[in-house]
Amino acid sequence: MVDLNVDLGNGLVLDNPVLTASGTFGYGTEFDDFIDLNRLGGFVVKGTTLHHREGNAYPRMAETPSGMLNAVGLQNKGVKYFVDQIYPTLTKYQSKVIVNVSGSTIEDYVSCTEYLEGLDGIDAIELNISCPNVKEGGMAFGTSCASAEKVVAAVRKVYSKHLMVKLSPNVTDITEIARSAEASGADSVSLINTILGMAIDTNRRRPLLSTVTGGLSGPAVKPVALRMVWQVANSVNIPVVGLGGIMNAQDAVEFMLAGATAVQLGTANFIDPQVTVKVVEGIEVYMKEHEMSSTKDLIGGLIL
Amino acid sequence: MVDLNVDLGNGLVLDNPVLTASGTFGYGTEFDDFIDLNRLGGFVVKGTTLHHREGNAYPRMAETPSGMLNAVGLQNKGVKYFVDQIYPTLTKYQSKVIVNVSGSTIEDYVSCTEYLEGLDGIDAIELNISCPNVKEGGMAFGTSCASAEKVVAAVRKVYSKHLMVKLSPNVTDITEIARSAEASGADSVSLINTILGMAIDTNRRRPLLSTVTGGLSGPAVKPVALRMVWQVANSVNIPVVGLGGIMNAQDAVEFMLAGATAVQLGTANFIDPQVTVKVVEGIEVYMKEHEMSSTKDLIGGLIL
Amino acid sequence: MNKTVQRLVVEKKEIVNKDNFILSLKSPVPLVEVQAGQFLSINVEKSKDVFLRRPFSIHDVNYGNNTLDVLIKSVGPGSAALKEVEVGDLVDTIFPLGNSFTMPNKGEKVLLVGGGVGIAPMLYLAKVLQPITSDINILLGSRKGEDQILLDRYAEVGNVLTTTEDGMVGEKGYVTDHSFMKERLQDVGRIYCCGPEPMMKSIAKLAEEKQVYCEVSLENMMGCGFGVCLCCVTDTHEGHKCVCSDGPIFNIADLKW
Amino acid sequence: MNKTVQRLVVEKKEIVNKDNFILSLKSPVPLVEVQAGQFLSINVEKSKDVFLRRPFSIHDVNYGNNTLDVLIKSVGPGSAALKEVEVGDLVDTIFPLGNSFTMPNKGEKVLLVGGGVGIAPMLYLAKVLQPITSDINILLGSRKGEDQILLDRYAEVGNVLTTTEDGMVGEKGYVTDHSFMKERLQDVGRIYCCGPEPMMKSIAKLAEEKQVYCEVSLENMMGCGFGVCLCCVTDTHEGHKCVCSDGPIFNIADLKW
Ligand SMILES: Cc1cc2nc3c(=O)[nH]c(=O)nc-3n(C[C@H](O)[C@H](O)[C@H](O)COP(=O)(O)OP(=O)(O)OC[C@H]3O[C@@H](n4cnc5c(N)ncnc54)[C@H](O)[C@@H]3O)c2cc1C
Ligand SMILES: Cc1cc2nc3c(=O)[nH]c(=O)nc-3n(C[C@H](O)[C@H](O)[C@H](O)COP(=O)(O)OP(=O)(O)OC[C@H]3O[C@@H](n4cnc5c(N)ncnc54)[C@H](O)[C@@H]3O)c2cc1C
Ligand SMILES: Cc1cc2nc3c(=O)[nH]c(=O)nc-3n(C[C@H](O)[C@H](O)[C@H](O)COP(=O)(O)O)c2cc1C
Ligand SMILES: Cc1cc2nc3c(=O)[nH]c(=O)nc-3n(C[C@H](O)[C@H](O)[C@H](O)COP(=O)(O)O)c2cc1C
Ligand code: FES
Ligand code: FES
Repeated sequence: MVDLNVDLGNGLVLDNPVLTASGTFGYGTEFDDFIDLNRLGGFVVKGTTLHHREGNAYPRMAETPSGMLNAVGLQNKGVKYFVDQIYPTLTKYQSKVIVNVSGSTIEDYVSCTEYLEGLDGIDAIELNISCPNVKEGGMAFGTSCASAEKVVAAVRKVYSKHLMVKLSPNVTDITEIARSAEASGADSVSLINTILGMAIDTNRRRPLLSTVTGGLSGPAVKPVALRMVWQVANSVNIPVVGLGGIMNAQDAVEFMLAGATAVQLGTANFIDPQVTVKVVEGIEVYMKEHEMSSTKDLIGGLIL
Repeated sequence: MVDLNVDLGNGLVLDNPVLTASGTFGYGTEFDDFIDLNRLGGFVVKGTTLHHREGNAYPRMAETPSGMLNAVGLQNKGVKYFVDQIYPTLTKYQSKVIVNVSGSTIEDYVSCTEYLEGLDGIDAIELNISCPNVKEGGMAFGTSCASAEKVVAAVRKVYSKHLMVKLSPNVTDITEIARSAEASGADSVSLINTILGMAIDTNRRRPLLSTVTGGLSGPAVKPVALRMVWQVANSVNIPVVGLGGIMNAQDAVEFMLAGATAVQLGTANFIDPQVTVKVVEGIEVYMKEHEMSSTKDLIGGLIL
Repeated sequence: MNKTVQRLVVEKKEIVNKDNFILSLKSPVPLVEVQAGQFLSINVEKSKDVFLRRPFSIHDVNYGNNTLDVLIKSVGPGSAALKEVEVGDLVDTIFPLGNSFTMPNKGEKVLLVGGGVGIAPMLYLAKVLQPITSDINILLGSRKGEDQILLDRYAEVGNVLTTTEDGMVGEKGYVTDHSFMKERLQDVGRIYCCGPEPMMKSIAKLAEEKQVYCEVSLENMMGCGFGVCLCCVTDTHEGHKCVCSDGPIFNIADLKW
Repeated sequence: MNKTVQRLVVEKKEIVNKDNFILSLKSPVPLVEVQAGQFLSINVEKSKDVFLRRPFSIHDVNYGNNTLDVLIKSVGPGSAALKEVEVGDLVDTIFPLGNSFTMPNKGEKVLLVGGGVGIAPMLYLAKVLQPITSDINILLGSRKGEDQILLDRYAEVGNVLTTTEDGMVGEKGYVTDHSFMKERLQDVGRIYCCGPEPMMKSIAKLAEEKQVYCEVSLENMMGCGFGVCLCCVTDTHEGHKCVCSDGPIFNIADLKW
C-alpha cells in the first residue's frame, strides 16, 4: 500500500501531494466537467485582492517555446465577492481549498486575509508576493527580504491557519527571501511564480502583450523552478511546495525528489484539463515501482 | 540596398549583426565544413582562462523542454595555448574575432586579457562575469554591482580595444549590473548568459548533471533574454548585444527591435550548424520587406 | 452540454483550396449536442512550434455519423501541422466550448456575414436556423475571387451573396458595400457576423445605425479555452469578459467598440 | 571527409523486432566516404519532446545506391518518433561524424563484440574488414533470446558467436563468459567493442589481462555532435576528450577506466 498523504504543517494535511496553481484553475468548479475535484490534494483558487480588479488590457497572452507569457494582472471581483458568491460553492469538496491573496499595500494583504480567516472551508492562504503583472505591490514584495518580512509578518498576525508564501523567481538569491518568509512566520513556501519575459510581433513591430512584459510559465521554466526548489528545500526548515512547468507525474516526482513536499500544476491544466488526476495516479505508480510506501521516502529523496 | 553594418563602438564595426555565442562555436574553424565563416559579423570563441582547465566531470549536458542544461565549466587549454596554437588559425578570416575571457580572480582576468591586448587579429574581448558552471569567480562577479565594477575597471585598465561585458540573468535587476559595467568602462554589454537550472533522472533518483545544477540555454530562455535586453537597452547608453534562444532570423529581429545592436547565436548552432548564415540572410529579407535601409531603423525599432 | 476531452478520429480531410481545408472528426461515442457558434480546441501534438491548444469554430455537425467538421485556414505552425494529419489519425480535442448564437423569432429575416475563414461557423448556423426561418441570407466576403470557397455548400442552406475586393466574384468592395446593405438591411431581424475585426466593426456600425440586432463571433489569444486563465478578455460595458466562455458570441450592444 | 548537413530520403524502413528498426537513408548526391565506427546525427523534427539531435552509428553503407543504414532501438521520444517516419519522408542529418575504428594487420584474427543495439556499427565494420582479413569473429550478446537480431546478416560477414543471459540463444551468460574468450582470445590481434558501458568495461579488463589491443565505441550525452560544445567528454590519460570528435572510438589504453 502506498500512502500519498503529505503534511504541510500547521494543520494542512493533503490526501496526496497534488495541488493546482493559482490563476490557472479558476475557482476549481470550472473543472467539474473534466475531473473529480476530490481526487486532488487540494486546489489553489484564483488570485484574490481586497477590491475588485479589472486586470490588464488585452492582449494578455503570448505563446513561447514550450511555454506562455501572461499578463492577466490579477483580474478578480474582490474578496467580498469571493466570500459571498464563490465560497459557498467550494465547501462541498473534500479536497483542501487554498486562497491566493494579493495586494498593492500591506494593509490590502491584511484586510483581504481578515475576510478569509473565519471561513471553515478555507484551509490555507497562499500569499502571492510575486505577481509580475501588476504595477504596484505584487512582485515588489517578493524581491527584497525586508519587504517580504514585513508583509508576511503582518498577515501572520491576523491569520492563524496555514500560511503559504509564494516566492518570485526573479531574484538573485531565492533562498534569502525564503528564509525571510520562514522567519516571519510562514508555514510553507511555494515556488515559483512566473519569470518575467517578453515577446514581440516582428510583423507589427509591437510587443505581443499590452503590458510589454509578462510572466513566463510552462515546461520552459521547469529547470529553473526545479533548481530553486532544490536550493530552498536545502535552506529552510518549513515545507516547500514546488511548481513551474510540471506537465506529468515524472516532472512532479523530480520536484519531490528535489525536496518539495507537494506540487502545484498550472499551465499544464490548459493543455490537458485532466492532467492533475493523471499526476496523482502517476506518482502512486512511481512510488510502487520504487518500493516507496510513504511520501516521506520521495520527498528530498535525491541521491547525490 | 540594405546596409547590414553595425557599430558596437570603440572601433568594433561588424559587416552584419550576427555573432556566435561563446562556448557554442568552438574556435570557429570547426564550422568550416558547414559555412563560410566570412559571412558572419564575427564570432566569439570559447571561454578562455589564464590557466588550462579540465572543466567539470561528466555528464555535463541534459536536454530540457526547448532547451538544454550544460555544465562544461570552462574547459580550455589556457590563454597561452590559445595565443600560440589557435590564434594563428583565426587571422585568415575577415569576420571579427572576439575572445571570451573568464577567471576566478580579478588578477586572472587581467593577466588573461594582457595576453590578448597586443594581438591584431583579436578585435575585442568579451568579459564573462556570468558563468554559472564554475565554483569560484564566474557568475559571482556578475551578480553584484560592486564586484562587477571592480573586475570591469581592472580589465579596462589593461585593454584598449573593444571591451564587451557579458551579463548574468541570475539577478534581481540586470539593469543595475549593466550600468555598473558601463560606468566602469565597458564598451558594450552582451546578455544573457545561461540561467541556472537543474534536471533529475527520476529512475536513478540522481541529478542529470555531475554538478547538480547547470546553465539553461536555448529557445526556452528566449522570452526572459528578450525582456532583459529590452530593459538594459533602455537603461544604458552603450550598445547591447542580445542573445538567448535565438533560433532564426525572426528571433534575431525581435532582439534588435528590443534594442540590441547585434545578436549572438549559441545553442542554435548545435541543431543547425548553418543557422548563422541563414539568420544573416533572414535579417536582410526582413529589412527589405519592412523598407529599412540601415540597421539603425531596426535597432530599438519597437513601437510601443 | 458538458465539456469533454476526446480523441476524435480524422474521418476525412478535404483540401478546399491552397490555404483552407476541412477535417471531419468522428467521435467513437454518440456526439454531445453542439450549438451554432461554439468551438472546439485541438492539441496539435506533432509540431515543436505549438505549445497551447488551438481553437476552431464548429463548421458542421452530423449527429447521424457522429462527426464534427472544422474548416481551417493554414496561417501558422498549428494550422499547418493540422493540414498534415491523415485519415485515421487521432486528434485530441475539447468541446463543446463557448456560448452560442441566439435564435431569431420565427420567420424573421436573418443575415449571416462571414469574412475570410470567418465563414466557418456560418454553415452550421444556417442549418440550425432552417427550421426557424426560411429567409436566410448569407453574405460572404473575401479579398480575392479565389478565396470565395464552398459557395455551393452555403447555397444549399441560404441565399448566398458575395463581395470581393478585387471584384472577381460577386459585388466589388467590402461586405458593407454590398447592395443588400443599402436596400434590405432594414428588413433584417438579426445579423450574425464572423470575420476579421475591422470587418465586424464596420458591420456593427451599420447595424447600430439601422438599429438591427447584431451578434459577432470574436477571436482572441487563448490560454485555456474554457474560462480559467482570463487571458482572452474583451472590453464590454460590464468590464472584461472572456471570449472563450462568456463568448465567443457577443451582442454588439455589450461591446465597447 | 567533410561533414555535411543533408536531408536524406527514407528509402526503406525495416521493423526488425518490437524495439529495433532499420532506416535506409538515401542521399540525392553521391555519398561521401564513410568509415566504420563513424556516426550521423538526426534532427527529430516531429516530436515536441526532442530538442537536440540524436546520434546513431552507421550500420551499413551502400555507395552504389547512395544509402546509409542506421539500426535504431526505440528507447525514448527521439527514437520512438523516428520509428514513425515513412518511406519518402526527409530526415535532416549531419554526417560523417566522429573518428573510426583502426584497421588490423593483414590477415590478423579480429573479434567484434556487440551488446544490445551496440551491434549496430559492427556490420559495416565487418564489411570494411573483409578485404584485410578473413578471420572475423563477431560475438553478439543480449539479455534475452528474442533480442538476438539480424544474425543471418552478420553471418554473411563473419563467424558469428552469441551469448544470452537467459540461455535461449548461443552460450548462456555474458559476452565475457563465451568459450571463445577462454580458448581463443590470445590469438586475437584486435578487439572492437560496442555496447553498454559495463559490458565494454569487462571486455576491456579481459583484453588488458590477455594484452590484446582493444577499441571501444563510447556513448555520452551530446550537445552538438561535432566537437564544439564540450558536453560529451570522457576521462582519458590526456584529460577530457570529446566522445563525438576525439571518439566515439577509443583505444582502451587511453581511457581512465
Ligand atoms: C473562437 C475562435 C474560433 C476560431 N475558429 C477558426 C476556424 O474555424 N477556422 C480557422 O482557420 N481559424 C479559426 N480561429 C483562429 C485560429 O484559432 C488560429 O488561426 C490558429 O490558432 C492559428 O494557429 P497557428 O499555430 O496556425 O498560427 P499562429 O502562428 O499561432 O498564429 C497565427 C495568428 O493566429 C492568431 N492566433 C494564434 N493562436 C491563437 C489562439 N490560441 N487563439 C486565438 N488566436 C490565435 C494570432 O492572431 C496569430 O497572429 C478561431 C479562433 C477563435 C478564438
Ligand atoms: C556515438 C553514438 C552512437 C550511437 N549509435 C546508436 C545506434 O546505432 N543505434 C541506437 O539505437 N542508438 C545509438 N546511440 C544511442 C542513441 O543516441 C540514443 O538511444 C538516443 O539518442 C535516445 O534518444 P531518445 O530521444 O529516443 O531517448 P532519450 O529519452 O533522450 O534517452 C534515452 C537514453 O538514451 C541516452 N541518450 C539520450 N540522448 C542522447 C544523446 N544526445 N547522446 C547520447 N545518448 C543519449 C540517455 O542515456 C538516455 O537515458 C548512439 C549514441 C552515440 C553517442
Ligand atoms: C494565466 C495565468 C495566471 C496566473 N495567475 C496567478 C495568480 O493570480 N496568482 C499567483 O500567485 N500566480 C498566478 N500565476 C502563476 C502560476 O500560479 C504559477 O506560479 C506559474 O504559472 C508557474 O507554474 P506553471 O508553469 O505550472 O504554470 C498565473 C499563471 C498563469 C499562466
Ligand atoms: C555548451 C555551452 C557552453 C558555453 N560556454 C560558455 C563560455 O565558455 N563562456 C560564456 O560566456 N558563455 C558560455 N555559454 C553561454 C552561451 O554563450 C550563451 O550565453 C547561452 O547559451 C545563451 O544563448 P543561446 O540560448 O543562444 O545558447 C555556453 C553555453 C553552452 C550551451
Ligand atoms: S482562454 Fe483562458 S479564459 Fe479564455
Ligand atoms: S557533443 Fe558537443 S563536443 Fe561532443
